[in-house]
Amino acid sequence: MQNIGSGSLPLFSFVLRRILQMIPTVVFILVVTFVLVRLLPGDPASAMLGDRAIDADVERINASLGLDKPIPVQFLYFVKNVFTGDLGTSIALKLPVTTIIMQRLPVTLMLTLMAALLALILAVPLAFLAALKREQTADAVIRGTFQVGLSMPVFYVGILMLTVFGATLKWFPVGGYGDTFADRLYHLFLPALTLAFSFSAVLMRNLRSSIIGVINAEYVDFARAKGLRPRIIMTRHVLRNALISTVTLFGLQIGTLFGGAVITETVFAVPGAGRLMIDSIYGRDYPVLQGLTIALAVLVSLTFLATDIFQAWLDPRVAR
Amino acid sequence: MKKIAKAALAAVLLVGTSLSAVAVERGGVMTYGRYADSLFLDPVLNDANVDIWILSNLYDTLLLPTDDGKGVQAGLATEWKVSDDGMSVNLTLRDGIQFSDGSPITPADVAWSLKRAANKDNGIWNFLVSSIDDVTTEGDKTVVLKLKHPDPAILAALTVFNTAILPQKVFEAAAGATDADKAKVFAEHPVSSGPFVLQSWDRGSTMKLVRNEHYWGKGEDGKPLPYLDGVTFEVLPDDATRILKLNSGEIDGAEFIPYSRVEELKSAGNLNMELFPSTRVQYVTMNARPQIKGKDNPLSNPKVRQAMNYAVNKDAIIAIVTHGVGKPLTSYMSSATPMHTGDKPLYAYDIEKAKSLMKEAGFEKGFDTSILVLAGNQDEIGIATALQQMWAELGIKLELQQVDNATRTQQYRDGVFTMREAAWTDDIADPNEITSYFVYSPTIDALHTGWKNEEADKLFDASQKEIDATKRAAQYARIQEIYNAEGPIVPLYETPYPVALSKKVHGFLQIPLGNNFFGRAWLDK
Amino acid sequence: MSAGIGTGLGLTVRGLTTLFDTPRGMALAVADVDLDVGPGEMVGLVGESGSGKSVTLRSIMGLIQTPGHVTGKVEWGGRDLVAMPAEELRRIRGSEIAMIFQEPMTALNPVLPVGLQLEENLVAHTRLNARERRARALELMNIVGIPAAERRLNEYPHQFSGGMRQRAMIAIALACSPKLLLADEPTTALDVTIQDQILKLLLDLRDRLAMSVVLVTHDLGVIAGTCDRMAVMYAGRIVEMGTVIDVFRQPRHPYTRGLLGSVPRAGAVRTMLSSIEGTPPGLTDLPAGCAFHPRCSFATDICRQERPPLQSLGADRKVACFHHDRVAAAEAIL
Amino acid sequence: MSVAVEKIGLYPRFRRLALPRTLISGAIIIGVSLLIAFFPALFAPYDPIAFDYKALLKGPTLAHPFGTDSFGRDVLSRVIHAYTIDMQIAVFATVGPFIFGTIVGAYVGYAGGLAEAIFGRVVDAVITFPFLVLVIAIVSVLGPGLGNMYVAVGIVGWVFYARLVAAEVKVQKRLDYADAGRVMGYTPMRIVFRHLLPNAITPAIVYWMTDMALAILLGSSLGYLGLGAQPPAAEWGVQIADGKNFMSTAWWISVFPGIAIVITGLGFSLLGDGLAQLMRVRR
Repeated sequence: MQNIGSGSLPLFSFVLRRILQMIPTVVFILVVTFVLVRLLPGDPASAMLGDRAIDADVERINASLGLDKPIPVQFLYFVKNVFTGDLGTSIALKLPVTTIIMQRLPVTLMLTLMAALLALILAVPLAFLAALKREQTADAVIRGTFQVGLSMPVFYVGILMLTVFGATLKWFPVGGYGDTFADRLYHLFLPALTLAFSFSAVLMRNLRSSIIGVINAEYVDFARAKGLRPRIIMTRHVLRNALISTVTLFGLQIGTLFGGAVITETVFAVPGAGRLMIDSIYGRDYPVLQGLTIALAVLVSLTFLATDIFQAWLDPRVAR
Repeated sequence: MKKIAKAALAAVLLVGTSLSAVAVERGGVMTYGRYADSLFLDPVLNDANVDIWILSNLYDTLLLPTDDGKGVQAGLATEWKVSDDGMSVNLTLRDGIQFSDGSPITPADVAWSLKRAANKDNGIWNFLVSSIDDVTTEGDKTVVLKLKHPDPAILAALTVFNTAILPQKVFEAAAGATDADKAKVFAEHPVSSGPFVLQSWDRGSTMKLVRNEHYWGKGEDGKPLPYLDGVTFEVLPDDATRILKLNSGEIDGAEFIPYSRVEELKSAGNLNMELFPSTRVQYVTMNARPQIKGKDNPLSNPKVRQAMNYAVNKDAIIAIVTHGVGKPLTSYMSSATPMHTGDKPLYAYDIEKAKSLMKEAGFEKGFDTSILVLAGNQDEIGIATALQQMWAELGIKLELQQVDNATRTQQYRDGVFTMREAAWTDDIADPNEITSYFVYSPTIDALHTGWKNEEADKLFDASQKEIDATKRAAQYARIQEIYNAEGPIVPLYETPYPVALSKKVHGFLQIPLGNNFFGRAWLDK
Repeated sequence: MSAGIGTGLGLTVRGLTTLFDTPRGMALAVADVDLDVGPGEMVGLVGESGSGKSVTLRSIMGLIQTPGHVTGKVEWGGRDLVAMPAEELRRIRGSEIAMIFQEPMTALNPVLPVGLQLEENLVAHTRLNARERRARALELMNIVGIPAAERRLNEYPHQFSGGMRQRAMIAIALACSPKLLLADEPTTALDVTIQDQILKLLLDLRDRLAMSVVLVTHDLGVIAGTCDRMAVMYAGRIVEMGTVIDVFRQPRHPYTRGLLGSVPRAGAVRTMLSSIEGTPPGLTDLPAGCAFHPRCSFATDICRQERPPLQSLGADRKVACFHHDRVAAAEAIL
Repeated sequence: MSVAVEKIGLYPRFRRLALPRTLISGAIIIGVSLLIAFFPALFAPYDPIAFDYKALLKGPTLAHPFGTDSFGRDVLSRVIHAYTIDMQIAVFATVGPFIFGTIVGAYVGYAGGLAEAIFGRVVDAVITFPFLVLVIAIVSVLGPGLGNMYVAVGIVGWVFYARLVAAEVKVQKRLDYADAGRVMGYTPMRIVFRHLLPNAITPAIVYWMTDMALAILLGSSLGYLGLGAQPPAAEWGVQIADGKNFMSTAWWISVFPGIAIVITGLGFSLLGDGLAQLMRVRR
């Protein structure tokens, strides 16, 4: 596999190969989730009916959902449906799983994307500043504030943001999602910022450490000896090399962003897939869990693919 | 005489008022912050409070609960009479009542709706109307219920959400083979008989209801109810966020205010901190079986249970967990439940008596035990932490096990739990529901604890058929006497529904059963 | 050859001093260096590692950053580079003065194609459009002798061999036909055959572009084969200067003499290669007097107390040693 | 230090003495934290569990410098006793993944080929698996408590280290000193672990320090969901979660544990930076 940086044809086959590789991963995850969730104590009917459930009702409802059959049979039944595009109906919400996911997943996607973007906007310039002004006050101040960002739990930062910027200053609405795209950007800004806090702290630390490593490299001296503009030296030579290890970290951390999204969506009342996930777990809503897991597995794999392509573009030495 | 005086007083008020709230203002949309979204708005097939508590705004029942939640008043039916032998009920429908699509509400709709509610295969609420044998119609205004046996709670049952009246023709026309499938299709564009009708519903975020132009109810100004143009529910799961949104004026009301914030909001200038009386009781359930999973269970000894009850300082827990909003329980059922008896708190705190009881039971040095707590629930954690401290004085080492709801329900239904925290709200203005779950062993072995009392079981059977109110009251008094003395629970406290409303909101009501009524609510401009 | 001095055509360095503020106190990396390079002249700067020769180049080029600090005067084209504002200095670097480094592996940006690293130099200093830049790049590749230029321009440094990488670096440095090239040990990392080709290339370019070159190396053989004049540095100072012929024939500083003694001579009678004991001093704890005296066989008391000034011995010939005539008189190495 | 200083050969002489300032300050903070973690009783004025329902939500006073929480317990004593659990979380939730991840990463980075492909799939699976389902599943099946939390965190945590080390080893193995090792007939194991790893481990160490701070943060998020440390044990994350509802009326319940997290997190990151600086200079 010669390096994909230059040619376009290899890029296409590389992407195709990675997508084919995704299939076993998604299937593996689906099987594990399918079984794991059914091993969880409690079943959908008792989770829904709660303490009032009478055994007769529980048996009747579980039977109507086909849950009385052995797990392998249920799985075959499920696979048969998946091929016909039917992911089943949500036990609690009584809506087709595809409709719910179509409603809720884009919300979380938008939230995590905004958070990732904000994290980059926060982390890159400040990492640069901290690296250039190493061991001086600016460096200490930047690292100190990010250290606070790294230690504040998401729900606390969220409530603080809402109290200050929402209720008191009224710059932003207090939670909610909004209808038009612009309205949603406006509503999702605070939750995205909250989510971006600890994410940007991790990025900044890593980027600062690699910039310091790169800034003393001889090719940077050579670039300066060539009389290039400082801005070009910093971006094309320093940043591009420093980003290599940070991109790996970025790809890995995206997965954890979703974990943070669950709590952020609860605090900011955002109707996202994070909350749907936790409600489905507590409600033992198997069909929704299965559908959501597939969707998430595909999405996170795609983000991995994107970060890998970006990394290969960034660093041609590491031929794939 | 009393009536005339009241009229005079009203007149004076009217004349003398400048800003008083008597003059009702119409129009506007009220936004209400809820802690969770509804799941399935079908009266018969729903299964959670998040649905039950707003269904009354969409669907009307033949009879309506009185504001104090104990009695009944006219709804879609204007007259109702239970036959002397108690075997049948005659109801006369109100004139000119229509569904939200303008079609008339006919006796056929009522009969079909009630039979659907009583059908054993539909949902989990049919036990409330299990006494109904058949429903027939006479003429264009009368409906007759034939009962299998006299049912003292039948009138109360006719106010419960599951007996709400649906349009038979529209429902039957919905696509789908089974009743459940038709219900799903119907629920997407429901035709309602209540003050509002569903306009739009974004799951997990916003639900919009609008006025039902054809609603029969009349307001104080003689014009049709509801006063509001519509009600918008916003789902705000986090308590702090819900209150913040209320404070910033983005919503007009918020439910389930945490007890810790009640005091603070009482003093807030722009809000009314309402504490609506409720049938909600908080208690701990103890497994009374001699052995659990093969190990001996000290809790099976009534003396141990009584000792643990005496060792619990209810006032301390009320102060810590409810910040003084709660009241100690005087019986296993809430004081707002009809036929509640008992005036002094159960098991007043007496640590010495507790220790002597433990010695008598042979557990002087105490024992290790555990309690199931709902993961992340602040109130339950608070209670368990307090119990841990209090029972430590009896040498009992209590381990907290935070698990999610489904896990706890599983162990609970299998009867393999040791102890668990729980709360209960009535669904019917009658003590039979709570008693069948708490006391009557055939239903669920008395809260799955394996506790049984012959006399209590017999009394309950009799009460289910006893038409004479005073005799029935006496039966319940005895049942409460038995259960409160040796029942397998640690009664803790009962609390009202803490709802914070903006000063602009008037006429909103949450009855003790939990149902939220927006029909008579209105907003200052 | 030194006609260009003072006429504003070549490079004139006066009193160049570079200090480093380290946790262990002030380190004097370069002390009071004077150097003149006429147009088209190639001057060698030789010394052991740590003698400050590389810092001298970087100081001339203005590459020293905190905690380093440069003083003195570097005259080029009638202007003093040390006092010049950064933006103005930036415009001179790469266009009028170029620099190449020792380690080609690290001197080229590993993630950018070589062509881009070349053309960005042209972008910074010329108004050539893309097509013209490409043509210039191909021309440069041919000049420095890199075959299949069209393909190689799109390739990355790790796809080049050591020698080819060095040629690429030279092509990049000379993109804008600079008048002065500062070469910091350009051949040290290469094997001898490639080394010879690169030196011939430098000489050829020096003639074709009438370019002055300052060649920094620790290899006297390289100096002998290429330079017109040379200077020897020790512990941050110039201790001897002169034409290559004069210095090789008659080294007048014990250190230079020692250096020449440690170079094998083809054809001469087989003699023991002498080496200089000890190691160069740390720059924060320099010995008193002449810095070389601990390792000097000619050292006397005066050497231990006083530092010998760099005195002129006639046209283009200087030395910083109290006993330079005794050193000159010692039996010639040749 | 700029390249010029290294060039002039000054540097080797002084490296042994001048440990980076960040390393020293980081080590001090973590050292003190460990001391408190092992002997909390020495520092805590009150019993962290005993509550007094007459002194609920009292502000900071001389008797209770950090005030009392919603159970009337002394916040200062709880913050001090929380050191024991939170340092445990920081170390145990990360040391396993760090070691296992580094070993796997080093092997995969060096071996490449099939090992790398399989590893790639495993990483994808572990990362894309909804972490919450995993945690709740483990906690529901094995029961709540810190031990099971480490298991859940460990199952996912090692992947970060493995990928970082693998990427770095892949770069290192191309350098000449790796060939030198092969030329001298060293076994691959020796090359990887004696030579490549010391250079490849820097990003992993820097991340490990951050990971420790993140572990405490994760402990608090799981505490918020009731899946972390169980009452009545004191843990900063759970304390902050408890204080969430009293943010306006009793700010001290959440603020002081928050400060403790910040300081401990700072200690870890300073330690990480110092180590990275030390490693980088020696390379």
